[in-house]
Formats: sequence, C-alpha cells, structure tokens
Amino acid sequence: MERRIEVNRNWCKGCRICVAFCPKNVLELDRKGTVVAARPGDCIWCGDCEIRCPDLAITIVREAAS
Amino acid sequence: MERRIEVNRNWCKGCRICVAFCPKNVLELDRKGTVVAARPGDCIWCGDCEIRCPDLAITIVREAAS
Amino acid sequence: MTPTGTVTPTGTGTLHFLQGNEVCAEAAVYAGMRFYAGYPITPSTEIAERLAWRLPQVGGTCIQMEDEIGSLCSVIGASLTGLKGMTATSGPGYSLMQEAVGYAIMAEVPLVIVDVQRGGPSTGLPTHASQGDVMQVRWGTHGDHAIVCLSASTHQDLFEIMIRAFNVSETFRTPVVVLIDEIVGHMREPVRIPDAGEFELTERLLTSVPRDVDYHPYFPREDGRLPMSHFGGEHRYNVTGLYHDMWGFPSDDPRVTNDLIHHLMNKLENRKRDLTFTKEWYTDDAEIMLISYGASARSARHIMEDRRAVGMRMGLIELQTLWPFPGELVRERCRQANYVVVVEMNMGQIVHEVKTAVDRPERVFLANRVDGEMITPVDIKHLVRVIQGKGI
Amino acid sequence: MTPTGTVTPTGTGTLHFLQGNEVCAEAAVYAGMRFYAGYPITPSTEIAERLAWRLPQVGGTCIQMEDEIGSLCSVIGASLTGLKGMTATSGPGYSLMQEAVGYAIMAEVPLVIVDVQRGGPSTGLPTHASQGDVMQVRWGTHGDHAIVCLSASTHQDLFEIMIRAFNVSETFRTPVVVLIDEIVGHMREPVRIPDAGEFELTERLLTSVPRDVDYHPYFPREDGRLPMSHFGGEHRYNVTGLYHDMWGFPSDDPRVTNDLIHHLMNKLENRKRDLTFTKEWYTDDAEIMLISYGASARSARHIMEDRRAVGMRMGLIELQTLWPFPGELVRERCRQANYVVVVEMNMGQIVHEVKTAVDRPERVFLANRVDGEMITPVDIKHLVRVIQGKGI
Amino acid sequence: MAVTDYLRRRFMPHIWCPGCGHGIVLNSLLRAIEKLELEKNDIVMISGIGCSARIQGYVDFHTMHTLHGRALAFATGIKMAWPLLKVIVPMGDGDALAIGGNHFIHAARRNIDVTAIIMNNSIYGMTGGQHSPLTPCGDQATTAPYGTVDSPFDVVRLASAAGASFIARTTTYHAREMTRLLAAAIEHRGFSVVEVLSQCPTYYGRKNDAGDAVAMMEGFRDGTVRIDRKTAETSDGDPGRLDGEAAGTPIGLFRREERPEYCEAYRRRVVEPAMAAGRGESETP
Amino acid sequence: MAVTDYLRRRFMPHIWCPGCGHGIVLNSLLRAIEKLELEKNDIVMISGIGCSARIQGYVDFHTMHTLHGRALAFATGIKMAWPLLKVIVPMGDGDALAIGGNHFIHAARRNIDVTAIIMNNSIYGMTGGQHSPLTPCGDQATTAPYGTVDSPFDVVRLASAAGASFIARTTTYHAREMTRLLAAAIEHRGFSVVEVLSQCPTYYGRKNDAGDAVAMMEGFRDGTVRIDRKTAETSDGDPGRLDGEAAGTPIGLFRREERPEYCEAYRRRVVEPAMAAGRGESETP
Amino acid sequence: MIQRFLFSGTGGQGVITAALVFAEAAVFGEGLNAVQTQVYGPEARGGSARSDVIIADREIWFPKVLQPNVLICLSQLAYDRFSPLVRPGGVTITDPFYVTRWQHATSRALEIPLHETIVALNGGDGLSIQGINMCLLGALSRLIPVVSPESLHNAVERRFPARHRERNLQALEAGTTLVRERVTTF
Amino acid sequence: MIQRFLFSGTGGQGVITAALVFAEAAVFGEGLNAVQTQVYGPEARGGSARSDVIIADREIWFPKVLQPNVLICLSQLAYDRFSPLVRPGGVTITDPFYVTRWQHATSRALEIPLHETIVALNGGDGLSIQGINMCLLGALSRLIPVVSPESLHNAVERRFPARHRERNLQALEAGTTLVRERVTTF
Ligand SMILES: Cc1ncc(C[n+]2csc(CCOP(=O)(O)OP(=O)(O)O)c2C)c(N)n1
Ligand SMILES: Cc1ncc(C[n+]2csc(CCOP(=O)(O)OP(=O)(O)O)c2C)c(N)n1
Ligand code: SF4
Ligand code: SF4
Ligand code: SF4
Ligand code: SF4
Ligand code: SF4
Ligand code: SF4
Ligand SMILES: [Mg+2]
Ligand SMILES: [Mg+2]
Repeated sequence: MERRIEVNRNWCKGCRICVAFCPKNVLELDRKGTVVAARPGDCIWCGDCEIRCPDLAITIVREAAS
Repeated sequence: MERRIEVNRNWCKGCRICVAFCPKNVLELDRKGTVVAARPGDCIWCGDCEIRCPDLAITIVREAAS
Repeated sequence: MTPTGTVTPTGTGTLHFLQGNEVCAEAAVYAGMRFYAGYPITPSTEIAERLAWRLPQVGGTCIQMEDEIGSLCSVIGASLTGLKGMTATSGPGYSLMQEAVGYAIMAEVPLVIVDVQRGGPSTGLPTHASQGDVMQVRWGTHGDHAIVCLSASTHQDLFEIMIRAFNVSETFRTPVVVLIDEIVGHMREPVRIPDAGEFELTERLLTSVPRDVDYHPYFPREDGRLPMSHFGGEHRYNVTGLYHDMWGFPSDDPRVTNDLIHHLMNKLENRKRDLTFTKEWYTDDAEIMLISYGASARSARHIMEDRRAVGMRMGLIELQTLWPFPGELVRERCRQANYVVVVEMNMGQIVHEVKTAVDRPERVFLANRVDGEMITPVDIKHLVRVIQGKGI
Repeated sequence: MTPTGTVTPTGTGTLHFLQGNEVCAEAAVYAGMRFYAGYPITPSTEIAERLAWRLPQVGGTCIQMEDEIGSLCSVIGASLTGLKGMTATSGPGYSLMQEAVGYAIMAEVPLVIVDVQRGGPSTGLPTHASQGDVMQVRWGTHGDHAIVCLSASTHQDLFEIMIRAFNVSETFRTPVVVLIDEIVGHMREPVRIPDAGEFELTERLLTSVPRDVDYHPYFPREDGRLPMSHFGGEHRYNVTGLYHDMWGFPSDDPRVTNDLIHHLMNKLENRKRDLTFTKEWYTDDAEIMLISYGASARSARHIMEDRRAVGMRMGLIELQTLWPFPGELVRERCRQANYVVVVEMNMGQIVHEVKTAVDRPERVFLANRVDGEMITPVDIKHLVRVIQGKGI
Repeated sequence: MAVTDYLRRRFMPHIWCPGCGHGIVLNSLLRAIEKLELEKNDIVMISGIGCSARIQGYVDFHTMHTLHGRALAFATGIKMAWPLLKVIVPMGDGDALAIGGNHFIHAARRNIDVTAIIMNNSIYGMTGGQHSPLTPCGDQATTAPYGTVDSPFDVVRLASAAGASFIARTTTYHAREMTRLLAAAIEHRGFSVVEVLSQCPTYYGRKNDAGDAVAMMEGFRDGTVRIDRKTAETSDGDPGRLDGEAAGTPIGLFRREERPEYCEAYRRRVVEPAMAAGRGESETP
Repeated sequence: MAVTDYLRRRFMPHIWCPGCGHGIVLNSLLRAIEKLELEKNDIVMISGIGCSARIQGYVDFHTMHTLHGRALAFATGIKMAWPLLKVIVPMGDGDALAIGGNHFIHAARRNIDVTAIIMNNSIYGMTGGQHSPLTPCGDQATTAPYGTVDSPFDVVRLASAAGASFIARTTTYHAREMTRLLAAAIEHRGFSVVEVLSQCPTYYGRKNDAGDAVAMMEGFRDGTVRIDRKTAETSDGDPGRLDGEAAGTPIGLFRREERPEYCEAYRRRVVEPAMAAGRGESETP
Repeated sequence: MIQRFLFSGTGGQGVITAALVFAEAAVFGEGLNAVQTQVYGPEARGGSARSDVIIADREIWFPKVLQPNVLICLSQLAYDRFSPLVRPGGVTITDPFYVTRWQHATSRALEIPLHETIVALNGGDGLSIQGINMCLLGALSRLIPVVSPESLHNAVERRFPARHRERNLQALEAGTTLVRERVTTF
Repeated sequence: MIQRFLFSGTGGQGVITAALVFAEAAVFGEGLNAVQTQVYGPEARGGSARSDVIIADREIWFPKVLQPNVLICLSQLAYDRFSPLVRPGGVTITDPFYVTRWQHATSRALEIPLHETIVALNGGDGLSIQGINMCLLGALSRLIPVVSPESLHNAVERRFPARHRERNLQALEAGTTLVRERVTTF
C-alpha cells in the first residue's frame, strides 16, 4: 500500500484548517497561500486534513502497491 | 340576597349544553328549542350553566335583597 | 343516464350535476393530473375536497399542505418528476403564491393553478362574486414574465378548458392559470364527463437523448418547446429560479440572461394563436358587441339573446383566453361595431386591454358590478340604453 | 463640511456620501418613521442594517421578522397604533407581501414599502439591475385597488421622495411603494441631509371626536380624508380586511361594499394631481422626448445632455410618480414631440401606459435592457438612430 | 362590570353554530377579564381568519381582524409599538398552526408579551371541515375522506420547544379552569399560550360521529387528565409528555417561567443604550 | 467511487469563502453517500437560498435550487410523487428556521422521508451577516449592532416537538462523526434532521471577534459535549435538554425512532383502499 | 318552460340539500336542464340559508333567481326578506310553525305544516326536525308539476348514503301524503 | 474634469473599501462630486471584486465605468477581463505579485509592488495582506492628481473605527512612500 498527500492547488483557498488540525504538523501554506505538504515524512495518514478541508482540496491517496 | 336564572331567549340557540350539565336538572328546552328554567326551585346556584353557555344567554342574577 | 330535455349536454360519457369546482377536479383527473396539493380557501375548497376523494382512486396523490406557498412549491416539485400537477385557491392564496408562480415560470414547470375568484382586495368578500384577479394573474409576480390564463362560463366549457389548460402547460412548459369565479365555482348544472379518448391529451414531451448523454433541460427546440426528462430519472441536471444556462446552472452572463428572458416571453407571446380560445355569437353583424368572460358572460349571453329577440343587433365575444390577451382578434371582430361593451365584475380590468386593442377606444364601455352581487342582464341592458342615449 | 465642488448638493444640513439604501433609511427617520420591520434581502438589506443602528437612537423600533409577510403585517399593526411605519424588500419579498399589501389598502393603513428591484422573475439576478416590478406594484395583490408608487434617480431626490411617500401615505391613509432599483440602492453619491424643518412633514390627521363619543374610523370627510384614532387609544373600533361599514365592522350589504371599493379607488385616482411628481427637461421644445424613471433616468439624462450639446432637440420627463400613472401630463408634454422613447430596464412596462396616454401611440418606442446590466446612454443613442432611420 | 358589558351586544347573537365551543371560550375569556378588572381600553384583540377568529367582533375592546395565520405578526407590531397594551390573540388550530405556524414559533421564541388562545376544534370550521394540523391521525375530514394520515402537533410541546414562557391546556368543559388559566396567561409577562379544546359539532362532530356539542364536551371531561404543575415541570422539563398520557390528554398549567420579555429587552438592551450614546458623527453602524 | 467523483468538478473551486464550514459539510456529506454506496441517480438534492443552499450546485445528483425557505415544500412534492428517491435538503439556519420554519415543523410532523441538514452558522451568510433565529442572544450582527435581543431556537428540541423521528447535532470540527450521522440520517425512513454547527468566518466570525475558521472550529471542539443516545432518550424524553447542558452544546444522536412514514402511510391508508374500492357510481365523497 | 325556485330558511333545516335534490331530480329524472346556486358564508353558520334553483327545458344563462316563481320560506326572516320578490302569479310556500304571513298582494300563498308533520314522524320531543327538507320536497312534487315524486324518490336514493336513505325516503313520502291530505293543490 | 476609476481584485483584498474611501476623500476632501458603485453577489464570496468610482467637478449621471481612465487590477482575472477597456491615454495599475501583464497598446501601465510592501509592513509570514487596499490608495494619491494624500488621510480617519485607524493610516503612508521611492510618476 502506497500513500501520498495530494493537494489540488487550484481548489485550496488557504484557510489553514488542515494545517491547524494536522496532529503531526505536516502541512504548511506557501507564499501564495496554498497548502503544501512540508513534512510528508511525518504523516500518519490519519486523514484529518482530508475530511475537514472545506474545499475538498486534499486527498490522502491510498493505492495498493504496484 | 335574591337569585334568579335569567335566560336571554334571543341569544339562546338551544344547544342543550346547560341542560345537560346542570347538576340539578333545572333546565329544559321548550317547543321552539329555547331554554327555560323548568324547575327553578331545584337550582343550587352553582353557575355551571352560566359559564358554559356558548351564547352567553344564561345569567344567574345575584342581587342583594331589596 | 341520458337526459331527455333539449339542452342538457349530450354525447358519450356520463351526465353529472356538479359544482363548477367539482368539474375542475373531474376534468383535471380526466386530463391526467395525478398530483394535487392545496390549502383550503373559500370559494375554491370543493376542488380539494373532491380530489382528496377522487385522486387516490386513480392512484394519484392529494395532499393538504400547511399553506398556499407550500402547496404550489410541492406541485412544482411533483410536476418536475413527471406528474401533471395542480393547485387551486382564491385571491388571498393566489397572492401568497406569487413568488412560487415566478419560480414555475423561470424553471419552466408545467402545472395548472385554478383561482376561484372572490371579492377583493384583501379578505374582501369571501363568498361573493368578483372578477378582480385578472390583472393580478398577468402581473402578480415580480419581474418580467408572460403567463397563460384561461376562463370559462359553463360547466361543459369548463371541463374542456381545464383539459386545454393542462395541454397548454405541457406543450409550453409553463404554469397555466384557470381563472373562474365564485358563481361558476359554486353553481351546479349538468355536465357531461366524456369517455376517455374523446379529448386529446398532451403528454409531456420527453427528451430522446439517451442516458449518460449530455441532456439540456433548457435548450429550446426550433419550435420553442423544451423536451423534458423526469427529474430524478435518467438525466441529472439542475433546476433553479436564478437566470441559468441551458444545463440549468446559474449564469449572469448578459447574453445568457437576455436570451432567457426573451425566450420566456416569446414562447407564449409569439404563439398567441395556439393559445387563443374564444366563443363568438353574431360577431358578423353586431352593432353592439359585448365582450365578457366567466360568470359575467352568462349574463351577457342572457341579455344578448333577449335583445336579439326584439331585433337588436347585439353580439358577444366570450373570452376563454384572457392572457396572452387576444388583442388582434378583438380588434378584428369589433371593427364594424358601433359600441363595444365589456362586461366584467370588477372596476375595469379587461376593458383596458380592449381599449388598447381596438381602433376606436372611445367607443368602448364598461358594464360592471363590484358590490359582491352577480352582474345581471338588466344591469347590462341599462348601460346599453345609456350608451344609446335613451337614459335608464 | 461644505463641498467646494460645483455640483455636490448645497444648502443647510450635513453632507454625506451614502448608498441609496442608506438614504432611504435616513430620509425615513427624518420623515418621522419610528417603526421598521423587515427581512433581509439583496439588494435592499442596507436599509434594515442602517435602521437597526439608527432607529433606536431616536427612540424608534427596528425589528427583524421571520419573513417578509410577518414584516409587513407587523408594520401595519404598528402604524395603526400611531407610529409611522415602513418595511423594505426586493421583488421576491414583495411578492410574498402581496396579501398584506391588500390588507393595508383595505384597512387604509398609512405605511411605506421600499422595493429595491433586482432582476426577475423568481430569484432571477439578485445583485443586478432591473426595473421589472413596476406592473407588480400596480396589480400584485388580488382584487381591485389603487396604489401609490414613487421613484427617484438621484440620492438628493430620493431623500425628498421618501419624505413625500410618508406624507402621501399619511394624507391618504394608504400604503405607498417607493420603487428603486439595485443601481440607485447600492450606488454611493453625495447627499445632503437637511436640518429638521426644511421639509414639511405630514402628521397623522387625528379625529377630533372626544373620548366616549361614537367615532367612525372609516367615514371619509368631504375631502376624502379619514381622521384616525390611535388603535389602542381613546376610541375602540374594529379593523378588518373584509368589506366593512364606517365603524370597521364586516358588511356585505351591496351598497356598503360598492361605496367602499369606489372610495378606495377614488381617493387616489381622483387626486392624481396631488400625487404627481415629475422632473422635466426641455419638454417645451423636445422633438425626441425621453420618458424614464429610477436609474434609467440617469442614462436618459446623460444622453440627453450629450445630444443637446450637439444640437439635437431631445427632452426628458423623469417620472417620480409611477402610480397613479400621470397620463394627462404625459399626453400634454408629448404632444409636440415627433418621437417618444421610454427608457426602462424591463421588457416594457411603463411604455404601455405611455402608449395608452399619448395621442399617437405608434410614435412611442422602448429603449430597454433586460440582461442585468444597467442601460447605457449609448444604448439609448442607438435606439434613437434606428428610429430616425439612420441605422445603428 | 357584568360579563356581558364587555360584549358588543348589538352583534349578538353571534354567528357561531348552536353548541360551538368557541362561544364558551368567549364566555370564559370575558370572565377572566372581568376578574382581572381590566379596562376595555387597555385590551387589544387581534385575530386572524376562521370561526374562532370571529370572536374579536364581539368583544368591546380595540379589535382587529387580520389575515389568516398572521395575527401574531400584526400583534408583534402593535405590542412593540405600544408595550403597555394587553394583547390577546385568539386563534384557530389552522390559523395558529397550519398557515400561521411560523409566526407562532417565532413569537414564542421572542417571548413577546402576547396571549395566544388556541381554540382547537381539530378542524377548519370556517371553510367547512378540512383537517388541520391538530386533527388526530385517522379522523375524518372533508379533505381526508379516507381518514387523515397526518400526525397532529402537540401544541404544548411545540410551544415549549419554541420558547413560550407560559403554557396551559384546557377544554370548554372545564370552563372555570379556563377562566383561571386565561386570567393567569393575560397577567403573565411574556408569550403565553392557552390551548382550549373546543367542539365543532357542525363539522368535526358530524364527520366523526362524535355526537352533539354535549357529547363532545363529555368527551373532553372523560378524555383528559389534569396535571399538577409541579409534577409537570420537575419530572422531565418536557411539559407535553406525561406519564399519565395514556390515560388521556393532559390538561392544566404546564409552564410558567420568568424569561426576559421581548419589548422590555429591546428597550433596555437596544433603545436605552443607543439613545444614551447618541448619534456618532460620521461613524457608520 | 472517489469522493470527488460525486462532485460537479467543473464548477470547482466553489464560491464559498476560505474556511467556510459549509465546504466541510459538503465534504462529509459526499463521504456519507460514498459509504452508503448510493447511485448518483437515486439522490435528489433540493435546496433553498443561502450560502448553504449553494451546496446543491456542486453535487452530481439531481439538484434543484428553489426559493428561500421553501425547499422542504418542494421536497415534499418530489418525495410524494416519487417515493423511491433519496431526498436530501441542505438548509441554512435562516432558510430552515426563519422564513422556512413552518415548512420545517410540518415536514417533521408528517414524518416524510426527507433528510434535512441544517448548516447552522448562526448568521445569514448570503445576505451579508444579519442575525438569524439561531444567533445566540447578545451576539453581534449587521441588523443587531447593539447585540441581538432575540433568543435562539434549539433545533433539536424544536424538531423533536414537531415530530422528527431522527435528530442529531454535530459540528464541522467533528467531521467524521458528521459523516456517520449523515449516513444514518439518509438511511433512516422518516424525517431526519442533522444540525451541523458550521463556521462563517466572513460575517459571524468577524462581527463577533470569533477569530478565523480555525479558531471557530476550536470553539466547536471545546464548546460541545457529546451525549450518549441512550441517556438522551430515556432520561427525560426531551432530547434537547441535557443535564450536561451547562458544560456546552450537546452533540450526537438525539433520537432515532420508528414512526409511520408519510408517503408510505398515504399509500397504505389512502391510495390502496381507494383504488381497491374503485369509484362509487354516483356516490359523492 | 322555465321555473325559478327560491328555497330559504335557517341553517340546520337542510334547505340547501332540498334545493340540490330537487334540481337533481329535474335533471336526472325529468331530463330537464337545471341550475342551482346557494348563498355561502359565515352567515351560513347558524344563520340564514338560501338556495336558488332554475329549471327549464332550454339553456339557462343567468343562474340567479331574482324573482322566483316559487318561493319557499322556512323562517320568518327569509319570508320578510324574500316574499316581496315573488313574480306576479307565483307561489309562496311557508310553514306556519316558522312563518307568520303578512304579504298578500301578488302571489298565491300556501301554508304547509312541515314541522308538525316531521316532528310527528320522528316521534320526538318536538326538537328533532331531521328530514323536514325531504318532507318539503315531497310536498313540492305535488304542488308544482315540474318534478315527479318518482324522480324525487330516485334523486334521494342517489344522493344519500345507505344509512340515511330510508329515513329520507320516509320523510319524502310524508310530504307527499301531507299535501294530498291537508293542502289544496292548484 | 471627469475621471473614471475601476478598482478590481479578489475578495479579501478590500478593493471595494479602497474605492469607497477614495470617493469619500474626493467628496469631503476635495469638494468634488463622486459616484461609487460596486459589483455584489455570490461572486463576491471569495471570488472577484470590482468597484467603479467616477470623480468629477460636475453632475454625474451614468454611474458605471464602462471605460476607465484609471484601471487598478489586483488579480490576473481582473486584469485579463478589464485591461482591454481602458480609455486611450488611460492608466493601468497592477501589482506584479498578482498580475502578469500582456496588454500594451492603448494605456500606460504602472506596476506597483503593493503586496511586497504590505507584507513587509505587516512583518508577517507573507500571508497577512491587511492594509493592501490603503497602501494602494496612498500610491494612487501620488500617481493621479485628483485626491490629495491629506484628503485620503482624513477619509481613512473618518471611515475606520478607532481600533483599526492607526494600522490603516500606516498602510496609506507606506503607499505614498512607495510611489515616491519606487515608481516614476507622470
Ligand atoms: C391566505 C388564506 N388562506 C386560506 C384562507 C381560508 N381559511 C379561512 S379560515 C381557515 C381555517 C379555519 O380553521 P381554524 O383556523 O382551525 O379556525 P376555526 O374556523 O376552526 O375556528 C381557512 C383555511 C384564508 N382566509 N386566507
Ligand atoms: C423571499 C426571500 N427573502 C429573502 C431572501 C434573501 N436571502 C437570501 S439567503 C438569505 C439568508 C441566508 O442565511 P442562511 O439561510 O442562514 O444561509 P447561509 O447563507 O448563512 O448559509 C436571505 C435572507 C430571498 N432570497 N428570498
Ligand atoms: S483545508 Fe483545504 S482549503 Fe484550507 S488550507 Fe487546507 S487544503 Fe487549503
Ligand atoms: S493525514 Fe493526518 S497526519 Fe497526514 S497530513 Fe493529514 S492530518 Fe496530517
Ligand atoms: S347553553 Fe346557552 S345557548 Fe345552549 S341551550 Fe343553554 S342557554 Fe341556550
Ligand atoms: S346554576 Fe347550577 S343548578 Fe342552577 S340551573 Fe344553573 S347549572 Fe343548574
Ligand atoms: S362551523 Fe364549527 S367552529 Fe365554526 S361556528 Fe360552527 S361549530 Fe363553531
Ligand atoms: S459568507 Fe459566511 S457562510 Fe457565506 S460563504 Fe462566506 S463564510 Fe461561508
Ligand atoms: Mg379549527
Ligand atoms: Mg446561516
């Protein structure tokens, strides 16, 4: 199982909700005010960011390993 | 104190409510369907007829004796 | 049971002796109406009462809503899913429905509203005769719009007009108002309910676009009609009261909005001919032309027959279509008349349309009555005498 | 703070830079309005917002009701007790108010309704320009009735028109609609709020009948006015939306009902002169007469000034009274014009009244725009070129 | 003053049918007002449309007959404009809870000092016998020829949830109690609701084989259980539901509580501070 | 199906402000539907007018954007006409309980199988920040510059008194729970109400110094107490009132009960008997 | 042929149902045309009741009865109000229990003891007058040769549900008999 | 004199407030006439923002700006849409942080680093742009000789409640300085 944090930068409005509620402080806003996964290695794939994003801009992609 | 049963015959619509709920069976409808106090002597002046008349057609008059 | 008298309606079907309101209900069922929602109001309530009993017998639904607003809204919803829908009310209730009427116009939802008029304004004279809602039907909801309004004066006509109302509403995807009055609504007279098949019924024009292919709920065909797809069915789309594009999604692009409002007006205003229903008597030779509708037309017909019997050249146009107003036809027919007398039970509503339509507006007069009593043949006779300079 | 520019309003009072909606609110307070109830709706909401802040400062009451129906009903109640009352809304809300409008007409309750128009029908274009509610204001409620409707195109005029609205409503015991539009409502421009006393305010005409003497709330004086008594005060009487006698008790006596409806119509229709407010430019020599109102009149004025600068004889009548329609005046002023161009942002509403009023209806043209954008001076210019056979 | 002195005697006899319970409400109401020794001029009665609403024509107060369902909205304007008036709003079950349901819950929420009397005959009387939102499920009505499928509201529970601060239920049979409860409701500062079960022999009675007015009132006598206010309030805070419910419709006083009254709150929390602060020069809201 | 497959992606990003809680409701709702494995074509979403109502534009179901406050009335017609559809009605607090309050209590009374999601941001968002019937007393709004004097409804209690058979409350912070509750509500046969406390940072937040979206969601986290459904139901039958109320707004599932559903009842008790009996020849109703 | 009937009385007597059954009998039994209207309204609550019926062998346009050929009054109020309207040569039918006549000039007047008859039929305390309207129709069918007793009989069967049918037919019958025995026809 | 301004950008930047304060400064500070309008609507939720201001020394009738003399764009969308509308001889003002210019023909173009300036002023993480609108006005007052810095200063004081006043005045000042230092006036 491969996992990754996918941010739809066209949809993200930079509200910081995901940033604030990430238990591992994985996410950050960049200079343009859009989310980036600054510390993806710390991610515990809890999905808290994904379920709370008001813009459906974050997806935790879970793919069966190829 | 003098008391009497006063029926406003123009207002009475003959619904029988006072007749039915008089505890002493004092009242009756006449041939035209209007209430009369048939047995005023039996009246205990409880006022049940007065308060339930939908047409405000019965009054128990209580006058200080002259 | 066939009547042996000379004048009770004849033909196939069954003879009934009904209130006009009951006729509305029966005709609606005949026309295929299967969803009714309403809120009781005098003098229209018998429509709901009969349908509460009648509709379930044919598998339809009749629901009493919490108010008139909810009634029309739920009819709109039901109609979109594919059922022919209807509500009925009187002036006060129709006033309350105005916002939803606009929605039905904007979202192009076929449905029928019966307004059984009573005396207005306000609570007015709930059980008395009036024809005061004619202009309200035309202009009651906010914003530009066109609307269809039909009327009838006899129960047999009413039966047919109700069916036409449903047919027109389905053809043009538009709300149609059937405007009757307390007299026609409450009066009982014989009426024949024809066997199924005697009247042609317009069924909903459904899209031929197959499932999973892009369907445009708001893309008019060349002939102005818009094929529908049952809301909730094969095609997913959007419906809104906002200005919208051909998929039904909101748009404030000026081109889109401009086209939409023109489409909404033109689909009816340009098809007046298909929407004009009238009955005419002696329009070819009439020197005095009466124009009337609804119960008033009964009085007009009465005095016309009466006067013709004494040789007066009187004629009558009974308008069964009030909106869009058949101005062309009225001008045409009134050309040779010396006087035109509009008979209506209000302070003058259709009379203004007639004045605008005809060549010589100064020859148009109003015979009216606004006291809650039905206008009588004698009232009309008196007015005609006055016009003719004979005094009352 | 007096402006040094050439055109900002001058006079006593204070200079402000406000939205038209805010001007409505301030003018109403100036006019003595002390009870406001409303329900928010774009593009009128700023009226309520300003009054929520402003009215309590002068001891007044501003309440947000559960809907538009409740809003107008509570204003009617408050007005009867003696407070000048007002509500404001836009098309959809005004549609909902129709039943209560009829009540205010029937019960002869003075109050002011501001309708800040947006694009319709239905939800339409909530934040865009339109003048589509003109006919609704005239005919929106059921039954025969007359109504007063005023409009304005600049904030300084609007301030004055609001005051006139209250004055008229008090004089005639009638609801008055002030009909503006999204442009005027939302636009900010300088406005002078005059010192108290500069405008005369019409206060309620109170009965001189003493306590315990029979008072007739619905007995018109010779001049058509009906002295009032604060409901809840010295005289007990009845108020109803039914047809009623001079004590306010229901009646369906045909004489009573006939008199009442005629009174309700005539008190306004017969007093048109007192109710007609217009502004005129070059009506004496205009070959092309523009007729307009509200925001459209700003574009009309713009193109008129522009064309006159190049020598074209164009004139303008700005209607500040829309209802009762000042047909006489329009006919009078348009007599010498070659063309009459009605400028409005709808599919043609006032243009029909103009056509009915003038001697040569075939010379009346409509310059309109219905796509949610404000009609521009250039739009009008193009139409005029077309009329003159010059092409676009 | 005699009870009939509060009447506009010239309109009597009233239009209600023989045995109509609405007349008993009128009777009790006038007794309540007599008991409170109120001046005619201090009372405003605002009604909507319905048989029940016609009560306003017969009382010699300031009276207003408004639109179907809207009486409480009119009353809100009147009360806010003139808070010293006693405002009484008699309502039919349809008037109050069908078309007027929204104004009802909002008046309760605001806790405006108005007394709403809901004359519940389980039917639309005025329009001839259609079912109402208080018609018991299964009952007959002209618009429910197969029996109603709608469930009725419980007025007490609805008023309670919406925020009314005085709530009672009684019947025309219990005319003495009605007088007491109406008097208490009128005296209460805040939104008070008194539901009165009232017979419509003409439509509800006839349609449902409920017998004549007398039989229907006997039904009220036998089909109700009186609650003790204390019990009702402390047991669960939900005044409509009683353990005794199975035994019949609970009647009595369900709630009487002090909550800030709306006009008073508006004056104290809005008008007074605003007037004190005066108008800021150029400060916008 | 991926959650975003339920979206009409071409309209994204949506019009809501950054941080608007309504987006989280959209997010949770789509997850609930995904969980239930519903077909897009089986779902109808009917909304009124408001920021919240705009949710309907983004979901790839059958969607209808109606009139302010009237969505439940439209939904009633649709559901009665086509009972097999899943009908979801997202509503703003103003939409549902100001202008739409009457349709709300009547839909609850009828127990029609519709899911009402009340996106409660305590404000009118769409029109720019006026107070709503759910704005806490004393809060600021553009039409309450001195603070509101109105008391708010408690949606749970009101829905309960009116007759809703499924009632829950949650917040945008509790997004997972929201998904669960929405799924349960949609599955429930009867009128189901899910109130979601949702942040409007733009108006409510700014006016009330409530901070940004994050701060407001923290408020939801810290200001709520989860109830245990059993406790809520048995303690007093009044689901809105909790002993724990002082500790914060109760959230969770307050009621899930079986009551006859309206369309079903109409079919069984009216249509089937009527069709079976056929039409009496000359018999009138 | 055209005949205009005005039925009037007070609420509870069923005069409107009488008018309706009468008109139905004309339509279904006699093959005639008929139009029936009535006065609605709050007045109908316990107050006065009125219904107009026009029966004709041709089209009927104006449906109201301004001047009846036959006026039926079961209340004094109705009599006072409507009796002046009767057409010359018309008939006024009253029940002496309810109405004291004062109008003599223009119309023939018939008094029929319907109340007495129905009270006797119902065998009651004098208060139940159920069926008085059908009793009236029975009488009418004998007095006015427009609708036959048979047509009325059928109309009653048609209009009333089974449980009320018998009672109403009896009342109808009683009305027919009553006239035969007690009133001189014309 | 008549000057038409079109302020545009995205929600949250405060361009509408900028337009309003600018117009107020013209009216109260310069004694000129001014009309301000703006685009409302759901689009205003997080979407684009636009406000028109016309300033003149005479009456202003048509209040909308179809072709601005001065166009201010703080978003690419706005620039793409409005820049073709600028009158010949007009000015287009953009911030390079938000807008990449592509329009060259008809109008003079000025780029002002407002974003950079305000971020620096706010000393933040680059995300708080509060005050960017006042910064714009400060710059405008230097670039377009219609409204003086003093008038703007007064207008800001007038418009904002005490707690926000200082911050906005600083931003205004920063805009004025910015132009003096970094942009060539004309
Ligand atoms: C807007 C509107 N809709 C409907 C009506 C018709 N109407 C009048 S009274 C009434 C209901 C009466 O029932 P209720 O309120 O229970 O009073 P009741 O007559 O039973 O005392 C209705 C539906 C109306 N007058 N106005
Ligand atoms: C009849 C009518 N009245 C008023 C409005 C204006 N209006 C639109 S949305 C709204 C309220 C929005 O508030 P809410 O329902 O709480 O939704 P939110 O925007 O907060 O999500 C109002 C008053 C309208 N569109 N129609
Ligand atoms: S929650 Fe969504 S919109 Fe907000 S910052 Fe994170 S990704 Fe962007
Ligand atoms: S999945 Fe959890 S840990 Fe990973 S980024 Fe999202 S919130 Fe943080
Ligand atoms: S209760 Fe009243 S109306 Fe009824 S019978 Fe007795 S006195 Fe007459
Ligand atoms: S007072 Fe009592 S006992 Fe006397 S008549 Fe009335 S009810 Fe009967
Ligand atoms: S119809 Fe019913 S509610 Fe109306 S007056 Fe008659 S008995 Fe009373
Ligand atoms: S205004 Fe409030 S409710 Fe509306 S989108 Fe913005 S944050 Fe959301
Ligand atoms: Mg009732
Ligand atoms: Mg909200």
